[in-house]
Amino acid sequence: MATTKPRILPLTKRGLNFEMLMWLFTRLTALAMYGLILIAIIGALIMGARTQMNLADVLRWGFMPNSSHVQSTEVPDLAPWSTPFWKITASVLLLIAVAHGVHGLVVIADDYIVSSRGRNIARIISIIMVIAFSAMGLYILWTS
Amino acid sequence: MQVTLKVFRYNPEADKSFRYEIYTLEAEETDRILDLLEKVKGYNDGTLSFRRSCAHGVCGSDAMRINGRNMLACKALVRDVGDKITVEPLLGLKVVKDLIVDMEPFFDNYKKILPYFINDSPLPADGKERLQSPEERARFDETTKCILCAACTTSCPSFWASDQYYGPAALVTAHRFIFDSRDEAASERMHIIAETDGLARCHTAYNCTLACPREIPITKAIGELKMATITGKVE
Amino acid sequence: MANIHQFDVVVVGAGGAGLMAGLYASRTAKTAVISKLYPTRSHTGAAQGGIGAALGNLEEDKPEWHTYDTVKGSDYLGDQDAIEFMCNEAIDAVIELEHMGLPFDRTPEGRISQRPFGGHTNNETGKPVRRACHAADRTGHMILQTLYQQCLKNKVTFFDEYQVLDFIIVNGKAAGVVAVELATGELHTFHAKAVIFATGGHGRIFEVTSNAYAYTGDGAAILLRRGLPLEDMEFFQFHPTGIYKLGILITEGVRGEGGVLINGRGERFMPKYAPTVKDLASRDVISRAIYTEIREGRGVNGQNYVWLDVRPESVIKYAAMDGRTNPDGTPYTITGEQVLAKLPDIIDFCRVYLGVDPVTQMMPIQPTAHYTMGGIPTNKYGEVIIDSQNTVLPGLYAAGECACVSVHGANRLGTNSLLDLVVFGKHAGLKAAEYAKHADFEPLPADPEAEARAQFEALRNGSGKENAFDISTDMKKVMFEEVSIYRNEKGMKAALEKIAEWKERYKHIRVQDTGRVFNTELLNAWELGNMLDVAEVVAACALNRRESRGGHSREDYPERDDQNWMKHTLAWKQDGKVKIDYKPVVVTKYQPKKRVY
Amino acid sequence: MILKRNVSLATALRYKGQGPYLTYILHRIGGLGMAIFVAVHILASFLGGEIGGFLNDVYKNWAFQIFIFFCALFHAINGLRITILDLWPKLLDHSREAIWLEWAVFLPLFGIAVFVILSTALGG
Ligand SMILES: Cc1cc2nc3c(=O)[nH]c(=O)nc-3n(C[C@H](O)[C@H](O)[C@H](O)COP(=O)(O)OP(=O)(O)OC[C@H]3O[C@@H](n4cnc5c(N)ncnc54)[C@H](O)[C@@H]3O)c2cc1C
Ligand code: HEM
Ligand code: SF4
Ligand code: F3S
Ligand code: FES
Repeated sequence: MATTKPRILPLTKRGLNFEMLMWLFTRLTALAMYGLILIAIIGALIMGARTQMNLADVLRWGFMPNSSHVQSTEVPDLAPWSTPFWKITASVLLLIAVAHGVHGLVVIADDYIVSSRGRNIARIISIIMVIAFSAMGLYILWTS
Repeated sequence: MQVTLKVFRYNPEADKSFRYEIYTLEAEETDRILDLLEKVKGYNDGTLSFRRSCAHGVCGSDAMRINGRNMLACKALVRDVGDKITVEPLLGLKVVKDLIVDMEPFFDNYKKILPYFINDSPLPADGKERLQSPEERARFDETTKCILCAACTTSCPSFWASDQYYGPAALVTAHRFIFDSRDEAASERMHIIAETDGLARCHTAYNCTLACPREIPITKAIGELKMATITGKVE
Repeated sequence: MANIHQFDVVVVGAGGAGLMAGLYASRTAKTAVISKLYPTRSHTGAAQGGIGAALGNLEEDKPEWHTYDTVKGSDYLGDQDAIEFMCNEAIDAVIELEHMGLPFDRTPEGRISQRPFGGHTNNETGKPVRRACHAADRTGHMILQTLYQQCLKNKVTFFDEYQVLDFIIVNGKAAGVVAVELATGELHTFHAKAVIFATGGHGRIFEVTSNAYAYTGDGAAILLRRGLPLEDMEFFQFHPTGIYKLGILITEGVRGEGGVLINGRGERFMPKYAPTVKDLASRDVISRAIYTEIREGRGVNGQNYVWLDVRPESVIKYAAMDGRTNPDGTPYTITGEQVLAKLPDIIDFCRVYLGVDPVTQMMPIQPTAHYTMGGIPTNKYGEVIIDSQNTVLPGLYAAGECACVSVHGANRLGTNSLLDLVVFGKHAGLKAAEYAKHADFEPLPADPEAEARAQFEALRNGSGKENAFDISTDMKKVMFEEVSIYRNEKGMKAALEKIAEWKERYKHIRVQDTGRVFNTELLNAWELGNMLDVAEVVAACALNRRESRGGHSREDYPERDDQNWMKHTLAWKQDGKVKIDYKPVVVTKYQPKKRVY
Repeated sequence: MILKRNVSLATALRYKGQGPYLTYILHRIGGLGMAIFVAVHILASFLGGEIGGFLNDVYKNWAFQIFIFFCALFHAINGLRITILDLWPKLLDHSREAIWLEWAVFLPLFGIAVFVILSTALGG
């Protein structure tokens, strides 16, 4: 009988590079976003969204639990919607979404741009974008 | 029955661009599209050019787009594709003449992933074969079926975007070796396919799997490669 | 204008034989492999069942048995020294393939799995023996892929999609070949010290065939036109189980796994013709049996076909009747899943082309033109010989289906062709490289491409009143009717007359395509010329041999005649006629006996 | 001369892929759509002023709402399918069922959302 030895390659031998890490990052952030959105929606329901908001508004809040997203609904008091808890949740979601989204753009760019110069430029732009949008987003979340 | 065969035509020595030619001919339900092309070439227009050899789906010469989808002309029967048939060359490779495309970029990609068995350890002392259990052999059975017809790679939107993407066919071959318990170069190959032009360009569009005339679960093989680079498990 | 390349060794053909030759020659000599198809498209990839070697992985087996079976299979026309050489080399050859990475199926112990195949027996019991090493039912595919991959690894130089048109002889030695580059239509001269032909067979001269479109006998025809002889061309194998009308092969492996042949009345008929091994008799025997059944009105619905049945319940039933057992002695059984796992491609062919599922339905089959036993005469080192004294032509080699060593004699056993490719391909490569080391380049003639160009010009400038497709269709039909499993003088004479007529008509065809890039019409027409040349030799040799032996069955001479015909045919083309001479058969250990299975 | 390999968008979209190819296209549209929307949204909120006001009008437009909902919902549901199949490639044997399931989840949800958006837009 041939030996059926399990073959698990050590970290350095798997070809696990930045590219594949980002691939994994995309999936993991996808799952994380699901988790956070779920928290936001459940939170909204607890805070009375069932009677005060329509489905579209709940989803909008779910995608970004920022109190400005419930301003135009029949929510009587914005205070419970703008606690630090929600601000932190929203911030994490924002950071993840920006990183996920911008990397998504890089992925699309990489499909078409093949020169290493072009790819480097795309990466530099993407880093600037991540920083800029994260900063702006956080600023809005914490000052509104 | 009568069928109309609309064929992509391009003569590099006379035409500036391609055109379509329509032929009406008698055919039987069980005729292969390849038979129809042969008939057209024999009786209507000898200049029509295409590759073919085995005529039964094992050599990989005659992959082309039939009614908008990649197939082998010798494995597509009239009864399967209907009586209005459009035949066009594969996408994403340069058209050299009529249905003949330049296969070089495809084979170049294949060659990038070290498509050959590597095992530099000493051979078994008894002078016999290396041992491999039936289970280990079964692990990579599907991906040994590839006939390099390019139907998969040229159906992949990522390959259309850039022929630098190794493409599913090359990844299938990588799978065939990486998951072969006797091969010792899994790590080298995984480093190659983890490059930007490798695994990351596959977005599970699945066209490849549906185009493969050998019914290789290509997307699954690529998926296993992706997870192998992450977990290191190649068993 | 002139494209001249210089290599020590040039291999024509990139199938199993060509790749093996290229792989070995390139180790010590500057080698080029030229092929009209991409190497992986070669017909070796179509081979299904297995490669024969007496590994004895599942039950006792010996090279001597393999040798005897092959001699018997060849109806004693095979050269026994060469056969013995091949069967002894077989074991190492298969092990070497495994070491190159070929994914053979495995036994539970992890060794190469083997299955029974027609004509391969345990010499003591006479029962079928498991000798065919297999990778599912795509053994040839795996051999082709593996060898091509090893060639890439060893950086062999390829000229893909270059079709060789002519062979250059200078001072009685090989000097190179002329080829056309398909993508540009330009002619190239390959100046070489040694040339190896491995261009495969010519089954496309028949209407119903398992062979690829590329099987047009290019190599044989080129050498024939250069004044060299072809050997045993009357022997062509008809495989008993081709898909009805299409000719697509259903491997003998189906019967190896327990499938049986059933006639129109639902009876299993092989026990009548081969009481001991029944459905695993050698191919000529079974093909004749099927034909006899059909002729006597026992075809299915009075048509030209019978059934091949591999439905698990039938397999189990007949295996029990035959007393067939597993290696451990338990009765042989099989399930639908196992059929699917062992014969996936066959199942796929049936589903696609017939709409039939072999696990639940029977397959309609008819004999199909399959394998060229004859070809370019060589000795066991692959050196091409040019007369009945075994004189070699220095620098010229041949291997694979285009060659005739002869290990297959009058009838090839299944699995022996792949073996032939690997063994003789390797030796041809080694010999050629060794020869090239000591030889000098012969000077090229002033215009080496003249002949090839003239052939093309003729096709481009014909009167155009004949259609090549018509000629080719007629030829295939007549050859399949008159020069096939059963032959008689009247039919073959008629065929020869027809061939003369087609050759005349062929002079008047003209290709429409005037371009250079992938002028496939021109090349197809050129290939038709080869087929006509080869068909003529086949028919002439068949008419000449007045006996029945192996794949050659004469209705007017139904018996084997060792007194007068235990000899190889050599045929030349001289002044427009086929000239025939003979060459003795090498007999070492096994004296001819009557052949019963 | 040789024809260029360039595959135009129109040609690519005409390829007769099946369910999975469609989801790939829609996923990309969804991702791109959202990325652009989020970027513009953040920028506008950050800069405020007139642009903000103009964009607010755009957001209120029901067609735009349907579009962006489609992007978000489809991308999220399909993204979950991709994530699951990617992390457990064995499940790709059931790719066909996964696609069915995905539509079965997406269509009702999207249907309700469209209904709500339209009834608010037209009714109110
Ligand atoms: C359907 C099928 C099943 C078979 N199954 C088995 C089996 O189970 N076991 C077994 O032992 N045998 C089997 N055989 C037989 C065996 O496969 C063939 O005899 C063998 O593969 C021939 O190999 P080759 O290398 O001689 O030729 P091929 O593999 O056909 O190669 C011929 C090469 O020559 C090239 N060529 C031809 N003409 C030219 C030219 N003019 N210029 C340049 N290049 C040229 C072609 O491009 C090709 O590369 C089977 C055959 C068929 C058809
Ligand atoms: C629950 C929420 C989300 C999930 C589950 C999700 C999931 C995914 C997955 C799995 C991919 C990888 C696709 C591939 O590589 O083939 C992806 C790509 C992408 N995502 Fe998301 N995503 C989500 C939210 C977002 C958001 C909020 C944005 C925008 C800011 C976004 C923008 C993108 C982009 C642009 C891509 C690249 C598209 C492509 O490669 O075709 N995603 N997403
Ligand atoms: S994986 Fe399938 S489609 Fe792709 S090249 Fe191989 S056989 Fe063709
Ligand atoms: S079509 Fe392309 S994107 Fe992946 S699943 Fe197939 S390689
Ligand atoms: S001709 Fe060989 S695959 Fe179609």
